Amino acid sequence: MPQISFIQAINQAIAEEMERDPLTFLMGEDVVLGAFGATKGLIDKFGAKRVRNTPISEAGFVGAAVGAAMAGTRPICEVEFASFFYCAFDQICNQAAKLRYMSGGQATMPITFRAVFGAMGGAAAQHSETVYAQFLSVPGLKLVIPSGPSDMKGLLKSAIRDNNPVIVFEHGALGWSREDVPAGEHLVPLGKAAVKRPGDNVTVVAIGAMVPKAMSVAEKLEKEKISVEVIDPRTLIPLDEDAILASVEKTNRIVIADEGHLRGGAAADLAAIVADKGFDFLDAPVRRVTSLDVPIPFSPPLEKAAIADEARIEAAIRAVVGR
Amino acid sequence: MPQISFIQAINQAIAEEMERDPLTFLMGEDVVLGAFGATKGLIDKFGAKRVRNTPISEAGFVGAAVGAAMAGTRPICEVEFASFFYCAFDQICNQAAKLRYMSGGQATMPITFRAVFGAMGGAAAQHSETVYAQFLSVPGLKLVIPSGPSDMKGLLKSAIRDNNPVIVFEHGALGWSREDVPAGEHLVPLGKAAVKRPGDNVTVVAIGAMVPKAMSVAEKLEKEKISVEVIDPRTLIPLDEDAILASVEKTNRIVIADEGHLRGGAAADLAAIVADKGFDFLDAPVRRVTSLDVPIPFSPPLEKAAIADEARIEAAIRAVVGR
Amino acid sequence: MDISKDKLLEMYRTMQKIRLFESKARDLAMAAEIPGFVHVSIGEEASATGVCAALRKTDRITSNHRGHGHLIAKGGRLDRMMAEIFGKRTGYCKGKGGSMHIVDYSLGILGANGIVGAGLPIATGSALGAVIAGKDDVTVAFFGDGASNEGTFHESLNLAAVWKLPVVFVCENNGFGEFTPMATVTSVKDIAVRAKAYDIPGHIVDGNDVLEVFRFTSEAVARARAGEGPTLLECKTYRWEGHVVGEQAFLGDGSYREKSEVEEWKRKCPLIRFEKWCAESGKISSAELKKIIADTEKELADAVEFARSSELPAPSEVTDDVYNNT
Amino acid sequence: MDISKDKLLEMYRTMQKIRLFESKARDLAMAAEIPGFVHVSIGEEASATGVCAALRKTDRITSNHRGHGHLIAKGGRLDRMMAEIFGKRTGYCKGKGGSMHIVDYSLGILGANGIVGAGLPIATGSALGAVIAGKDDVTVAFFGDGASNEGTFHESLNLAAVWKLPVVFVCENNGFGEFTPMATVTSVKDIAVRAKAYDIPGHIVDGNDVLEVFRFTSEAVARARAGEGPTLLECKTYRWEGHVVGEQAFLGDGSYREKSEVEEWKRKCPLIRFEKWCAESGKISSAELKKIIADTEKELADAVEFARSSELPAPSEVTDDVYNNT
Ligand SMILES: Cc1ncc(C[n+]2csc(CCOP(=O)(O)OP(=O)(O)O)c2C)c(N)n1
Ligand SMILES: Cc1ncc(C[n+]2csc(CCOP(=O)(O)OP(=O)(O)O)c2C)c(N)n1
Ligand SMILES: [Mg+2]
Ligand SMILES: [Mg+2]
Repeated sequence: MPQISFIQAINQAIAEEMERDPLTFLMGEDVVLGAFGATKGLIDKFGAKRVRNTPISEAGFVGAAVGAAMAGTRPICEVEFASFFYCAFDQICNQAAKLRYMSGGQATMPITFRAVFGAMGGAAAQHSETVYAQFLSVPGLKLVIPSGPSDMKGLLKSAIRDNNPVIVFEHGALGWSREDVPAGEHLVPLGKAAVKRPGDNVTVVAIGAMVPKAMSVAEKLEKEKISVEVIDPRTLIPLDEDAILASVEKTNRIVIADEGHLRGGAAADLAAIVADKGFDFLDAPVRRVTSLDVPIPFSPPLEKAAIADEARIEAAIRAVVGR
Repeated sequence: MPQISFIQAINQAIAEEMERDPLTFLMGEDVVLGAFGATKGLIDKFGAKRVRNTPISEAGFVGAAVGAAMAGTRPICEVEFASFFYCAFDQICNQAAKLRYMSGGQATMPITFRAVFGAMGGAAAQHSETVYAQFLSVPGLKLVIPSGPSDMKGLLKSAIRDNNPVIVFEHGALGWSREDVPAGEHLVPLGKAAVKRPGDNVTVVAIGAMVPKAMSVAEKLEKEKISVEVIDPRTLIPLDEDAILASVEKTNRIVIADEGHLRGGAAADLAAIVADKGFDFLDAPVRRVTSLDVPIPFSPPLEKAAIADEARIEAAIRAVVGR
Repeated sequence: MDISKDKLLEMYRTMQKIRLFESKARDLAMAAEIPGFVHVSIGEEASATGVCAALRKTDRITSNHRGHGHLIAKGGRLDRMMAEIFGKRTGYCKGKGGSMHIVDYSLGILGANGIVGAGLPIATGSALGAVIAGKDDVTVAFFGDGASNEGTFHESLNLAAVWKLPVVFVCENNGFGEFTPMATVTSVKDIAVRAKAYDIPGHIVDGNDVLEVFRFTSEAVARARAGEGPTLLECKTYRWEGHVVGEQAFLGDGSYREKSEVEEWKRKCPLIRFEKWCAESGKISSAELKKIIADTEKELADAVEFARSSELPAPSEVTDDVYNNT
Repeated sequence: MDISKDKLLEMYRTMQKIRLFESKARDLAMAAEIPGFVHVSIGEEASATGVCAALRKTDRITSNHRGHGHLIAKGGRLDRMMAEIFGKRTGYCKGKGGSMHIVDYSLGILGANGIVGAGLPIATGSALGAVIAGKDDVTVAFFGDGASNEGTFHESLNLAAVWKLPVVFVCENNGFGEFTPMATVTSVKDIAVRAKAYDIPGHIVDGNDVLEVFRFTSEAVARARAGEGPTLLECKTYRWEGHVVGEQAFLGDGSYREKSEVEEWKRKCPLIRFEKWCAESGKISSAELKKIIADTEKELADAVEFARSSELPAPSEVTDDVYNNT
């Protein structure tokens, strides 16, 4: 299997899906040149009709993706940085997410939104955000957060084929990570968690770039005979609750690691589910490892202090297992 | 003490604060006539310079409030329905909330945003939302959700005097509720929960319009000797964690009632806190009573089915107390 | 432009349908027989009618909160519309939408919308979809003077202009956004002027003259279909009724316009104007018009009966249709 | 308009400061000595300089991601700016902002901004604040051609126009938004035309001629200060460098403009142009100009030294300044 990067995986997924369906097309700011490399070269394969640089007008072109979907096409709509979603929140939350339901099922909304998110080194508060928590309470959306190249390709392909608005969040720091990724058809279903590593003493649910961090902590603690099960939910909506609860039933302890904030974050959402449906399995508090509740600062030592990291994951695990 | 309505309480609070400080002013769509009555008559008292109808352009005028605050004034900025915040999310989440921090503390942002929220009978999905969950993970904001006229007045006055961006969410269905409200100076601090009713068997944390619903359930269950403590957090940021945890320490059981959604809602946020810091007190799963995870439907029987109500609060209480 | 007699009759029928449907909806809302917010466009029938008369079935429209007229003009059925307003499961949206959100995709009606300005990007995208799919369908975006101050207006017109998309932007300028006079919140007298900011044609249209609306729209649609890009039409008109049915309950004694202004515009009634034109031009007899009224009254009565006698949705239906599971 | 010699010298000094500061910032970013995204405005110095030369200290500006020039022109100190770019606690924002977010409130600099188009409503509101407070301070919004397609452009200009707010909208049109040529995403050739959509004056300005920029701005500021409302100025200019320092790393062989175009604009260098004008008009000697260069080089060297030798913030400072607790 060829080793490719996270960014190449995105490129492959889009190219394959555009090859597969002539009504699938790509739009966004600077997708022609492909500012981060993810969409590079697609213009040569698919031409200017299907690879479109938009004006800088997020509400306008996100809304246009909604309209294009309603007209029977399948837009892939890139919004460079996830923080820019804020400029198009109405079109996503009030329109894309709701119009199917509000029309009694008449509308179908096969749109894939893509954006880079997360702290990636000095990008500061308006370019480092983890915006998905704010879409969690918007029924009608699906939320996908791949943690590596192989899932990236397989999930993105599934997202593009999905007949609902799906937002794919691509962590900026994972861009150059590489792994084996199947060439051609490779689909990862939305709603199926991955057990990245089995373990008995504690479950760590990790999201996005927290997955590799959790894995390295798990390896380290293995030496001390603390056996950590790492679960990557991969998609937050739909959520593979069963996988998480089954793991907690086995380990009786859980740590949730997410780069979002503590208050109102995705970790809180998962913690609440476990505290309800998994309460009887629990032998310890539901611990969250998140970024601090501050805007993400620019200066490297501050950014490092703000963002959830291995040390904090390790500390949380030790706290819940009591070692 | 005079009995006044929720809406009159808003009017009084704004009038008193504008009286108090000539740099406090009001802007928003149709604030001159006061579409819901809340701002009626203020134009006569304070004139056209300080009571301003804006064009329908939420990002523009919310952003203008941010700029006006940075220029040393104290805007009260109304966005009729909370769902319309989506049109101004960038200006609230990336600007108002962050600019103080990003400027190393140089900016001060004394803005009060106000909006009507919640299901109020057939307003449908784009006018019935409970948007505050999406602001929970935006450090820099304060979130206020009054549950009755007296708190409305006291909290709104505190919000206006606060030197941070505060969003006050006014439940549409509470508009005509009445109670005794002190005339003149009456301040309720942000960050202090109200124990609406003491009890021993179970804690119900209820938000906004869920407070009166929880109270009526508590009264009913009293007859069966189920003693319910009802806590109204009043503000979600800052949050009076201590009040909630102290109550759980006493009752060992908690139900959280919120009109928002289950996934990613404010109830999940509170549940996560309790599942962590209050875990050792708990004798039962942390149960949430929320609206269903669907866009709020128009038709009355569907709306009723979607929204959290007394029956579901009661069922949740019975489940956690086992009676 | 020569307009066929059938077309003329169809236009009159459409205007009558709108007038009668909305008068009924208003009365039912006042009587609290239908819930939620109801916005009627009585007095503005000519713009919806003239615009949609220039469209074919596969063309699409987006509408706004004041959408009944647009939907009826694009072919919406009175019975299913009325049932939707009543919140019945036989309604267009199975009761999930209500007055502000009626949709019929099979007729190219992409929906009324509760968010001011939200329909413009959607219409632009619908036009983009036609281009991607290689079809020559045109999309019309209906919106108000108030909406022309939203950022989505600007972003949509710019996008449509640079991509030369087949879309027609129809601003129904009725002089008010809710209770705020347009002039106090809008930097131009004529919205049509704003076309200059996108280097596209912009026309001021007498929005109470269905024939003029039809002619301007036909031209704009032809332009769009030929790949020459968008047009901005500003139909000057007026709403006779309040912004929302029942507004007096919360406005109390607050008023935002002179009675005389309303009266003046009532004299410019688009239906009477058309009737006069029929009489003067001799194209259509008053008997023919009367028959249309009678037919429409019957159709409306049946629609109300249909709505009243239809079932409310079952509570269990609340979770249907959030996701498309195919 | 007669411009005093002091003013002329000040303008040249400002342009040199910008040129030298940004050249240094670019080099430091390329050498990975400073983190994050750095956008420089080399080649565009005249617009920032000419505009701010027409302002007084209590006037305010909002800026964008390409903000160093605006900040320097409004009086920002090179040392504290450099320290901020280095992420040091002596920086303007104590290291919390970085290159894209420098702010100095005491100088009326309401901040650079990472969100395209976000500064326009803030500037509009700052002008509103002046009106509410009864002060005659003017606010300038700097933004790019790309930003002029954002909805906030439209909403801000409309609001400023209807309320006749003391704000000047300065579009620096450098022909590109990131790697996208303006013409491919913008429906008009001249952004200034868009002023018509708000019934306000709009002027095309030679953005590489600091004196012309100064004159147009002075007029617009006077108008604003007199309560006559906003003006839109479009400064035509060009950026010599990439959109962001280091863009080649991700663009690879992708290129978005001709080398010859860059060369052509380099010949229009605003500093050389001003130097020539000084020589031709005889107003300022080349010795005077050289002294300014030398002074500025010294100031910059000191600034870099200050930044390098300053401390990084302590991790514990991360939670400071989220809320104002007074
Ligand atoms: C984004 C948004 N802001 C505000 C509103 C509240 N609102 C509903 S209709 C309306 C007035 C719209 O005016 P206009 O576009 O002229 O249409 P008209 O009602 O006159 O037909 C307003 C402000 C809304 N629904 N959506
Ligand atoms: C809302 C938003 N969308 C997109 C971006 C990404 N972005 C940063 S700068 C830029 C180009 C801006 O172009 P222009 O306004 O012309 O300014 P210039 O860079 O040419 O000075 C873009 C698209 C952003 N920062 N914010
Ligand atoms: Mg109107
Ligand atoms: Mg540019």
